[in-house]
Amino acid sequence: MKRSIELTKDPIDEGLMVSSRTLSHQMGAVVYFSGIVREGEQGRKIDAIVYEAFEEMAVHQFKLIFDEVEQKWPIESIRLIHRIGHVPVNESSLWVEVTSPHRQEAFQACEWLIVEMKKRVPIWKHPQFVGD
Amino acid sequence: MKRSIELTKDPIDEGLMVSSRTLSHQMGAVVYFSGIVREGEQGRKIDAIVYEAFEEMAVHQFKLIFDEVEQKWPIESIRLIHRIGHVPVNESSLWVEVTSPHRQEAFQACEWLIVEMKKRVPIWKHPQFVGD
Amino acid sequence: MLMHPIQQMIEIKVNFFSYFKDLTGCEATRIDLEEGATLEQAMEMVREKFPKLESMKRSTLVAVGLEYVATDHVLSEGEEISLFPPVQGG
Amino acid sequence: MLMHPIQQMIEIKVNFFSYFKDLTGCEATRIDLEEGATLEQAMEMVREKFPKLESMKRSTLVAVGLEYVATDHVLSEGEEISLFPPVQGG
Repeated sequence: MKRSIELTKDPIDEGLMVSSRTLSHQMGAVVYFSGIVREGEQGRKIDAIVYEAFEEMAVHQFKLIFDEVEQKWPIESIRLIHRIGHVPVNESSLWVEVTSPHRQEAFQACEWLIVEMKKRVPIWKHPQFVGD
Repeated sequence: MKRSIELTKDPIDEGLMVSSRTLSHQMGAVVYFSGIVREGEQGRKIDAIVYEAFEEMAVHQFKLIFDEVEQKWPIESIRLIHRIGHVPVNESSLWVEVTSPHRQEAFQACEWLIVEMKKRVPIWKHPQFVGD
Repeated sequence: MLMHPIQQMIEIKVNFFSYFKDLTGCEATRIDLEEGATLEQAMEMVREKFPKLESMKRSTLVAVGLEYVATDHVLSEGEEISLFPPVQGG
Repeated sequence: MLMHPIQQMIEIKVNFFSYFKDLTGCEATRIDLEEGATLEQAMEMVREKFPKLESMKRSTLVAVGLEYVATDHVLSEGEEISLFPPVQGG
């Protein structure tokens, strides 16, 4: 399985990522997930979220999750970008691409890896409340 | 719910579609599905699929499906492009974008609408077998 | 020479899609029905006209206009029927 | 003056993340443990040093190096412990 994991302080250029996609001729499905910073957190309005990561461990834990994805589903490639630092409302904090022969496994793998990320990958949110 | 449905003979420029996305500040999730023409159909190698549509009915049936999506989940927008005519192997025949406040509903709505499309939307595949 | 002067006839266009066009050899045909005829009666007439459709009976989808309707739907002048095999979008 | 010349001591670095840094007032600390000490024993020592972590006991995640390990893990010189609250990526 091809894999790419990136933690970055820069905005995620999703259009560019999609345009640079490569797929073998056996692949029939690509699922993308974009996680966007919403203006509300804990019932209060925010400007942004500052994401903190234990970077080396985060990358390692993503790799372990990808190893498990590879055991579970016939996925050809995963590309994942998680933004760290200051991410304004309405911008993407997470972008994931999963490619596979058929659609069900791409959806399942994409959802599963996000759920696992939220259990294990050491990244934390610091909401920047409006007026604070 | 904002909605856009397009049947087109042209290649789908997914990067451009993604770059032109607009979201309200309450949205936290975007799910995309790209359906790609695979080189094998019915155990034989193909060059392309020619997609035939009963276009007016296809658009109408997509609208009915979107109406149901709107009843079931708090989706802000759906954009869908289905290519018709000759689609070479490794190119997208279908592109769907679903935006919503949270990820679960975006995944559920995106998968559900594809399943419903495959039951009701009058589009047919004509595989172009290699050597035929 | 009207044999049944009270019985109005309606003409219905029938469209075929995908390999139903190959089975029938045509994209569309027209059938004449007595007013009040149902979709089921129209389909029987179409199958008589194109016997190769008979074997596809169980996997035929039928629309009137842009909608899937029940086979007891009563047809009206100007409505179009479409017959096609299972759909395969995506 | 070695009181227990046979008992080797090891120094372990402990890292804190997210609001655990606020609770402890530091990013990292170091603790001295007897050789053969477990992760559980190290965590007890950390909680004694930073009593505010006690209330977070049930929602504390612990890693040694880059891995989540069982609390009976025996620590070795050079290993680093990281303590942090539930993760929230995405």
